[in-house]
Amino acid sequence: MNDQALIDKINEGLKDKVVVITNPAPRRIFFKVTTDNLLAAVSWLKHELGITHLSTISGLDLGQSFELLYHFANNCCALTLRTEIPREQPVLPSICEIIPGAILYERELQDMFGITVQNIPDSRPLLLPDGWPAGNYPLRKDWKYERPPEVIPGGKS
Amino acid sequence: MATLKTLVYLILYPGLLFIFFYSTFAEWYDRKLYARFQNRMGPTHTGRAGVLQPIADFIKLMSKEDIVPERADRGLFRALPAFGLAIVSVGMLLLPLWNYNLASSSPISFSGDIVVLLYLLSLPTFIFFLAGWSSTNLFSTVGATRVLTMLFGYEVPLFLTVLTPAILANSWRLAEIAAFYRQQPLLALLNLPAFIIALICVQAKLERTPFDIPHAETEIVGGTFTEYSGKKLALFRLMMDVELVVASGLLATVFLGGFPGGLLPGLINFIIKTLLVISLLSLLRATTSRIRVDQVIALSWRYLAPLAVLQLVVIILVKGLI
Amino acid sequence: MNIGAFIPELLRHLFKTPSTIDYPFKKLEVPPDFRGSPYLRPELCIACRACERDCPAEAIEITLTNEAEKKFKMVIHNDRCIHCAQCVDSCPTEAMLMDNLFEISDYDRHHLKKHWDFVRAVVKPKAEPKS
Amino acid sequence: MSFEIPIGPQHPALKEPVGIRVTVDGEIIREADLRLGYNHRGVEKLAEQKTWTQNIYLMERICGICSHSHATCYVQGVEKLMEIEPPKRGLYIRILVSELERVHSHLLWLGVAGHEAGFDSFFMYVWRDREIVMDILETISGNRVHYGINAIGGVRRDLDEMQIKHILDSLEVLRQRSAYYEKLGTTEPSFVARLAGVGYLSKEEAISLCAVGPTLRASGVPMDVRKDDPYAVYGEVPFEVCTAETCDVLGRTVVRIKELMQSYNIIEFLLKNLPAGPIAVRAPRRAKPNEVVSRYEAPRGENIHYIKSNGSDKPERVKVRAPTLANYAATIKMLKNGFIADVPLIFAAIDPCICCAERSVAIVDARTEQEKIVTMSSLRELSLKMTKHQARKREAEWPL
Amino acid sequence: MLQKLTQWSRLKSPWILHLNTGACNACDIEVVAALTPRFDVERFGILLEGTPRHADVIICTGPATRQMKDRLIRVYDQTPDPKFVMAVGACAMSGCVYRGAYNIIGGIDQLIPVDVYVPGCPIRPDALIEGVVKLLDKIKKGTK
Ligand code: SF4
Ligand code: SF4
Ligand code: SF4
Ligand code: SF4
Ligand code: SF4
Ligand code: SF4
Ligand code: SF4
Ligand code: SF4
Repeated sequence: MNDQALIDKINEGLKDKVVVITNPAPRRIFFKVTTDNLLAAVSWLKHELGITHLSTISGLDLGQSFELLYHFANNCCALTLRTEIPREQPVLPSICEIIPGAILYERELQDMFGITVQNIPDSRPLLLPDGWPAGNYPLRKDWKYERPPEVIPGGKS
Repeated sequence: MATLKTLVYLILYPGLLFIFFYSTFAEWYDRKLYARFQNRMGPTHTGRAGVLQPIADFIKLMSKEDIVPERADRGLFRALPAFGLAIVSVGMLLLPLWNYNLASSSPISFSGDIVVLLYLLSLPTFIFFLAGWSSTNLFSTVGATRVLTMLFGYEVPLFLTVLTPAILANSWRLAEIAAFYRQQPLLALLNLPAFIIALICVQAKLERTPFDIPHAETEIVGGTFTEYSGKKLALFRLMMDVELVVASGLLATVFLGGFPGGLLPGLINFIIKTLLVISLLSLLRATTSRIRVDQVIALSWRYLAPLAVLQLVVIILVKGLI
Repeated sequence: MNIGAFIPELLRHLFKTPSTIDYPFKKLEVPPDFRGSPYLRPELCIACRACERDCPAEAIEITLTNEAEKKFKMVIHNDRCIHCAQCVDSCPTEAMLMDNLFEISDYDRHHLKKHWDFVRAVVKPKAEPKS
Repeated sequence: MSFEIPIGPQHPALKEPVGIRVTVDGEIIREADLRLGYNHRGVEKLAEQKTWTQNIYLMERICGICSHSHATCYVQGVEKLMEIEPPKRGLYIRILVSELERVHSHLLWLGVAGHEAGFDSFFMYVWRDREIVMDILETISGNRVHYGINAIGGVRRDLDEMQIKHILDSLEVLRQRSAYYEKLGTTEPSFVARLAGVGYLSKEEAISLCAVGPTLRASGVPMDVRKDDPYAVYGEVPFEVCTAETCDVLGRTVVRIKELMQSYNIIEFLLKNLPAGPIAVRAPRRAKPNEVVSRYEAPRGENIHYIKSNGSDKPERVKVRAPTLANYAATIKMLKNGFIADVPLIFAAIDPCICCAERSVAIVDARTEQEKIVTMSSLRELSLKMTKHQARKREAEWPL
Repeated sequence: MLQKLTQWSRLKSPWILHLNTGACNACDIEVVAALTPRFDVERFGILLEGTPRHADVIICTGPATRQMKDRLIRVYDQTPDPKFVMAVGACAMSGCVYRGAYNIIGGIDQLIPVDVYVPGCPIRPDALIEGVVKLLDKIKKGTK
């Protein structure tokens, strides 16, 4: 299956659910769906195209919104499904029902971006060291870390 | 004269001093050989070729801070190492080192001493169990249960195989068994299977690879000894070394014909024969990987115990023939 | 199944010299372009700060100590350096080079910081090619 | 009798801190729960504050075993972003180092597996021979582990004839030794008894839990990024994807040893066909706004970086997903119903390197539930729901 | 006399505990490599121990992540006196390339006293041995 065939299939199968679809490099396909259509798209990918391997989920802070990229892969192509959620209301449906292996990546999103993943099977706050202050999401662009001064034993350097 | 002799026996040879130095030497030998099997050098820079390494370890541990964990059973926790060391050292005294001459019997040599020695060698297992249990550390507890589980595996074949020579020699006294085989060396060959089984069982008793399950480093950290430090650990390590010497001495007595020839030749015999046994144990340690506790049980009940029984039957038949 | 498959190999090695190199009594040879620690040849440095900018571990610090005489001070923090040699690659004048020492442990972190005071080389001298 | 054993964070079986909490019934594991977070350093955030060049070294230090895999994955992505094409010779050397790294990593794993099983002699011998690869890597790159051979646009050091000859000679020794270890590791009874039947992971489970690398291939799924998505010069190098059907730790061992042999062939091919020419091209300091997904087959499986640039000299976002992380869900599955003694082996069988997996993830918070018995983690409950529970094929028996 | 003896034994039998406080793995692998035939630290009576109770020297690798902070201090407390700490690798000395990351403390000397610093990224196994030799020198001179 080459890239163009895959793109045609996606266009055909998901029809108007696809917002944009690009093919910037060989074996790389990016396409975007709205959040409402996310579950439908993922389950279509799994059941109709047989793409079961989710490599990871990347989160991106775009300022006004968060973008989520679901990186799928099969034996010919790396397929990236993206969706966007508003920053004021960062809520996302969980795809664990369809792809169980996604749980770690979804929990990572919760911690690093403060995104609420609905219906996640294990929603324990899971990240970062014990006693990490609530409401701090390190990968948000507006979160900055002030490092404490380094004290070298034996005086000033 | 008799008291002097007894004193020498208790303190010098094969008493405490000899036990201490020889067992540390045995540990060094074992470590060095093990390292050489692995194409390494092993301890090298402590004394000549590293012979003093175990002594250095011992002294260092003695001088270290001694921590008793808060939740541990203090009395038991403290008493066990010394108790264990005492038990195995008594075992050492039972070996027929001086009674090369059956007529002038050594201070301690009596009919049935082989059973007492076996019994004394079983006790350390319980000491380990108690040590693990009284630490109340999870790793120690798992180690302790493993100690007991393994005990049920190897103890029976060990007893059976060590007793076969006794049956053949028709004596329950170590010195007599050794003397019997010296007179009829060919009969010792008959016991070769028993010797091999006993080697494996001793390896298990000493908790060395492939039977180092109770203190498997990669599974349960230090196992039974996880919480022990300083002096107590030093005593435990010494106890393991003494146990190694006593067990190999026992095998050398019953299977290899004891240590004849008077004080000095007896000593030389003792050293050569125990080192031979220790070398075999080392080789076994280097060739195998640790097996699982259930595999130990399977191994000993499916193979070792039946073989030991078979050996016993053969010996009884042979005995009928002689 | 092959019981005791390992024994011949073990016994063979018993009579071989160990493959151990008896460091520190015998030294292990270090390849010629081993990446040790960076050092500065102050007469070549034009204080362009390319090394400071590219160092991934904040290990180089250049400060202007005397504006009039164009005097600079460079500190190489060997306690932070990751021995990546990026500074050597970045330097336009080959003022930065790597030695091949690795036995530089110390009791005090301050001793691991190396200082150079130098005057900025105005004309870019042609560095002799690396041998 | 059922109690809970914490393994880690400081534990001799783990060179890196991770907490495994297993609830056992006698010697049998009933529940398992993993927790990470001890090694989390926050590399992804830090990467946004460093320049493209500095990030090569940061990425390299995500992990010290497949350091080259992260650096290469990143550098490949950045080259796409900057729209530069490294010269052939540079790519050959880059892939040569990756394959050498695979050799070093698989040998390391083989030794560690021996050590975990208490087979110390095996460990010592394998690691002794691993030093040969370390020496090769050191002569090529100047450092034993963090090679720092990658630059954006190529590689930093060239190979000369002497080195090529040296590598080819050493390769012969390694081939022989590996063949010997294959024979030994798969026939020595006490060792095989520890490996066979342990850590069973069926093909369906492996796929649905998104396992990668040798863990997946040992379950009979021939997935390898080098074949599926040939990057750099893998398109022109002949090699095979190795799989095994036994789905257990023994299978993972076999896959790794087969891959070793493949790697030797690849290295030989690369050295014999090394093209002449420059090794690197100049790279700009900035990259136009764009995004790229870069994949790489690390020794432990698929490594994937997502990189986004914003026109400056620093990345907008670097997302790293290391192979070990993808295998954790599968590990929890494998641990269940095993013996305590098997924990280190099963865990080691995915060849875990916690550090890269943890640049941003922690699984469970340990503190609050320190004392009570952890119920089956929902993670595993879920995986059970999704996949039919399959009885273990066979109990390992001694001797087989 | 007795003091000399204990001093000697201490020099001849430094048992180490290896603690990864968030390192990248490379230093850890090199520490293990120091046990293997090429370097074989057992020559000096060095044994790698699994529990802090048995150890004399704590070898720390890694930039002390926040999560490891308490554990590091606990392990240090559990080790019986006299104990020594070696900071191995650029991470343990100063935080290395991770300097400025939000989840690390920096060098381990920010948390516990360190006796010897061994630079390298990663350290070569022989550099580690050299570090141990320096540490022994320090013990011999009685600075500790
Ligand atoms: S020498 Fe190069 S890096 Fe330095 S200031 Fe000049 S142009 Fe910039
Ligand atoms: S070698 Fe690397 S870390 Fe060290 S000073 Fe140079 S650029 Fe910085
Ligand atoms: S050492 Fe080189 S790169 Fe660094 S400031 Fe001097 S000239 Fe510039
Ligand atoms: S063998 Fe390796 S993994 Fe196992 S405890 Fe030793 S160093 Fe750690
Ligand atoms: S996968 Fe493991 S070996 Fe590879 S870089 Fe990550 S931690 Fe290191
Ligand atoms: S397991 Fe993964 S994350 Fe960890 S070091 Fe290996 S490649 Fe990196
Ligand atoms: S000093 Fe270098 S090698 Fe060490 S942790 Fe920091 S970046 Fe990694
Ligand atoms: S000093 Fe370097 S090699 Fe060592 S742990 Fe740190 S980053 Fe890794």
